[in-house]
Amino acid sequence: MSLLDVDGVTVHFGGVTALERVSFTVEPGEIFAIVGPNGAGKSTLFNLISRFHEPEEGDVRFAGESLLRRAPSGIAGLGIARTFQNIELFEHSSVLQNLLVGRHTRRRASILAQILFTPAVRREEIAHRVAVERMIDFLDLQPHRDRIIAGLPYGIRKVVEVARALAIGPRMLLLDEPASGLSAEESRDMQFRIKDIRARMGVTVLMVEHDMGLVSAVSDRVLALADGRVLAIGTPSEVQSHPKVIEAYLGTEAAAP
Amino acid sequence: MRTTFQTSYLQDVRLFPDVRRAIRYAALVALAAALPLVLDDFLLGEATNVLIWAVAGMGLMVLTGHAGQASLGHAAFLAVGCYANAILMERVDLPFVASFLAAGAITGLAGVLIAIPALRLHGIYLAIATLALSMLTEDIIVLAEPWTGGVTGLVAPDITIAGAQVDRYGSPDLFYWLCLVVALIVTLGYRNVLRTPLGRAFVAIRDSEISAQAMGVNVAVTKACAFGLSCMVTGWAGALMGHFIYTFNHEVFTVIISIQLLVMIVIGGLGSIQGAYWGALVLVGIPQVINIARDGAQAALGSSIVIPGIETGLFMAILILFILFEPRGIHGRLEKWKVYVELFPFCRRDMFRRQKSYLKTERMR
Amino acid sequence: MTETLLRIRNLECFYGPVMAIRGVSLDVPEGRIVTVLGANGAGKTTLLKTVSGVMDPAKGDILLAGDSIASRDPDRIVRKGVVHVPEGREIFPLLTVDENLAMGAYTRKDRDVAADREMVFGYFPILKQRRRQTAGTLSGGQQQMLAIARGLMAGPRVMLLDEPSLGLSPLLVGDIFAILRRLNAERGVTMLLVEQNARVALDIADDGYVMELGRIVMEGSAERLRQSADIQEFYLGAERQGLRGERRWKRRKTWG
Amino acid sequence: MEILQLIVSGLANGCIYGLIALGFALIYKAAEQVNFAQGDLMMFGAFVALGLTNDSHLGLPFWVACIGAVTAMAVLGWLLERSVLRRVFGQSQIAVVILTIAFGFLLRIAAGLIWGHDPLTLESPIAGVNQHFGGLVLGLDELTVIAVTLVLTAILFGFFSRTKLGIAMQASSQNQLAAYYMGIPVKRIHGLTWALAGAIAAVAGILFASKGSIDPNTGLLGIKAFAAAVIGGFGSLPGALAGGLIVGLIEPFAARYVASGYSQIAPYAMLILVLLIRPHGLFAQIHAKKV
Repeated sequence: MSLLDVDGVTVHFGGVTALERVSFTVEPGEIFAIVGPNGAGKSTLFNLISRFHEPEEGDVRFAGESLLRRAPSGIAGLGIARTFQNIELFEHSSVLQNLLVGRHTRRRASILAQILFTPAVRREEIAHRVAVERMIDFLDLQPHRDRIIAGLPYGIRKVVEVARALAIGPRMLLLDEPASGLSAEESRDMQFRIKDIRARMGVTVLMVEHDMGLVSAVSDRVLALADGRVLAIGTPSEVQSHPKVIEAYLGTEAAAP
Repeated sequence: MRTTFQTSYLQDVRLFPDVRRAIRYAALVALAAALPLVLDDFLLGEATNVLIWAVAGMGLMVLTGHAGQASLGHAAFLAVGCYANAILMERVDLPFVASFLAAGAITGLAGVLIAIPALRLHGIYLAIATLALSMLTEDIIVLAEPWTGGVTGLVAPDITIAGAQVDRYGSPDLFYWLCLVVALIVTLGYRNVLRTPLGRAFVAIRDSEISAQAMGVNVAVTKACAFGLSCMVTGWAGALMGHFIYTFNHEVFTVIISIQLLVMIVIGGLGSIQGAYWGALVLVGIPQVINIARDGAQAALGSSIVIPGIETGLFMAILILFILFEPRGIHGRLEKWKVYVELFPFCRRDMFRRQKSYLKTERMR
Repeated sequence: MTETLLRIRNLECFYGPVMAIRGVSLDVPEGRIVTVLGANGAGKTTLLKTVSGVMDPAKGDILLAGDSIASRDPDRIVRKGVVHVPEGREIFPLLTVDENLAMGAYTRKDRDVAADREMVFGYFPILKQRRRQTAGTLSGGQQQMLAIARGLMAGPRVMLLDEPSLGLSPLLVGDIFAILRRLNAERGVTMLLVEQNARVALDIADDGYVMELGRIVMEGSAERLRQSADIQEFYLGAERQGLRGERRWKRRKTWG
Repeated sequence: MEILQLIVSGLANGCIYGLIALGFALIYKAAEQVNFAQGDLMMFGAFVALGLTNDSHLGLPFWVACIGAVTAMAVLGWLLERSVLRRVFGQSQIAVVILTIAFGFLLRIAAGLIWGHDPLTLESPIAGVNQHFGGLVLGLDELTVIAVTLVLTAILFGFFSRTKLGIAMQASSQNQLAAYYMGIPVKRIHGLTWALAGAIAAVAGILFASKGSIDPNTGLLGIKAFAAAVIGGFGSLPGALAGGLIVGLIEPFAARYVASGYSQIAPYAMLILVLLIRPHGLFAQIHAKKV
């Protein structure tokens, strides 16, 4: 069974078509990339899965269960974590605190128990720290552990956002332009990290990305969108050489080897 | 500079990060408990007043300072707590401890009920809606005369705890200790909330609702929790306040009180428990300072000067100075001094200088 | 030899306690495109913000055609002909495209504004179609074009461009850089370009600087930078798959 | 006929609220700041005019006093921005809210010290002159209020949508940084905005004092006008006027048809109701943010 099944979804924003009967599936353990020109509906697709948008038609199923019946805050609990294109971290908290929010869905104690800070809460808190510290180690964030987000450089924030998403303990990770604004060096580090996330944590990755170098280096399959419609779907090289993709997205210059 | 080495996961989870701080706070509590032995009845009354305002301040602080929901209507919840406690004691004949807890619960419930419609409001709009709520309170108290005594008001019933008569005038030290115990319990609970998922969820919805949602934080439930806890604590403060001022009517819980409460926590330092205490100290201290100054002036000039509203005026002037020169309040200023002393002599002036900052519209949501 | 239009000398700048720029000097000759490369947090954006006056330098000087413009208010600097096109699509979201463009020409008193608007529409035809639309409803790429177009409306001598390719599709990046090249060639606009995408930046630039941790570590012609082994590995790496490959360790930077 | 009479007096009152609300909306639209002292500025403006023209004070001609009050309040607004608000430039809106609340208190105390706490009446040529239309009695003061409010709203609306300066004001409220990049002198524009708000407050104050007596607590009317501005949708000038009229009309009708105690409650109940149905007011200018 597919992990994620997007089935004929259509979204309009005030007369503008954002998505028009888009269907695809993501298999467990896959790294799946979505490419396409600006305004093609890539972010809308992510927001649909996060339940920030409502589709007019179609269905989105995760492990067989329809997401449309869930509230936005119920998505993380299913095991879907995400990052944001323009980085949405909790600016005035430390890296550690940000990651701990990622453990929110794993809390068990009642409000009263939290106010009283019972021994059970204490044990749970320590378990959260252990999990979060593991994430900090995994993504090499130790030097920034106690620093406030507002003072961190852009490249580090990108990694913190990934770490926070992983702290949820997701089955699927949605990365919205993980390499945008990163230098070639940092983008290469990100490439290794994405591969590690799949290899060592067994997390399925769905990402939107413009950097074709990164896309072809890590992804198993690529979906090309334009004007809310599916242009092509296949392996990175298949999609990159697809004439419609070249015309609408890559341009002739970039397609030349 | 002192460095604390991280040696166990427990270190972050503990109530106090290190032994020094634990000792310091224990000494502070011991000092506070010993105050009735030192102070005369008048000053002890003022100390009690500080504690009551600090409890109210903590109530608003959790909502405004941590969950980021500005409220200009918390006098309404002081009123609910005050009247609920008095009515429960008088009409239902509950003992104080029961009616006190129930008053908090009722006010908390009222807060949750207010939170449900308020969920759709953000920032400035929420502040305005709560301001309207505060404006309504006075009129509602008058209209609900059968319960509230309307314009005449109510008299706070006597408190008996374990056979002892606790009275603001008859036994001021017992009443002080009662307020101290309430303040300590609230402080401890507040601190616990901050180091658990609930407190982190508050901060999360303050900083970014959208990513809080993506992390699985239910914004509606969290806001309702923040309102509920905040109002519960404020209700307790209101109940104590009722006993402190003894008689009260609709004129006690005006919109001015709401504003004063917000101003108080801003002066103290938003986003810190200590800030609530500092703010309360300033709020209660100002009239005393003015009295002393007035007595001094009278002795020097031989005639008395009376300026109506001078307390509020001075309070507001202090507020303006704080916002302009130390937006992080008294608590923030002290923290900076602490860093300065710890780093001495390596502290640069630039360290706390703010670079120019710029705002973007909040009309895009 | 062309005249140096913008001259930066020993600039130092703080973000609170953090020293973001640690003594930077660079020259932008008239009519040329100069690019500043560098990793995130190297201080490139801070550099541009300090030049355009929205941040104050702690030390150092910025000279425009010989006159100091350091620490001036941003509006005075714009009047002198320096326009900053910021990163991240900083447009006026509730104004229409037309009104946004009118704001670009805010400092101008002359009558050529209408002609310039037609010129801008010539470069960006899509904006003409959307001229009555609220800018906040444009797509990301269109907002980026609007930001550049709005900068052009000021009729600048120097344009400071901060990451014009950020978040754009490869096709659009190509389009925008082609337009920048035309602007430079046809209208002689001097440009100081900060870019993450080193390949396109070095393609259109005449000269380049590399910034690391708030310092200039390398400078030279675009051609010379392209030849450098460090640049190839750390800034062009993603474009040349073979160079680092699956190798996870990094070579030490020498900036030779 | 009685209903018609209620409507006219409600409209006139509503126009006063509308004028104060216009001040709120203006500052919000041009600086995205919220001025809680607008009501107190109005009160102070009325007192300045009164101090200039009343026989017991300076006794200047009424029109001179009007011009003087408007100028003085514009300067006061500008000074407030220049000396206080500019220091919190770029900080959160709540800082400005709290600062203006505090400033309002200080104005109230100052007015009490200068002019005392007893209600005073402005000696105005438009006060107490009645026109009869059939059975309908219209005060010249009421008619003037309505006319001035309509004209001012129209002028401001035109200013914001047509002139370069008006658009620049909007631009600087939407994105201060980008406005700076475009060479718009954001701080000077803020100063101008506050001066304008002070002038409008003075106009509202003079008109209000022509209709009845004033005392230092008159400024609390600002809170009601505030409700009006929010009902109309913050930042919308026609919305401010509409909100003012709604509040002005609802009061006499609530007093007449429900009970006199409810006329105080009605505007706030209305405000809460509107916020529940349309969280950003009737003419809101809010867009969805893209993630």
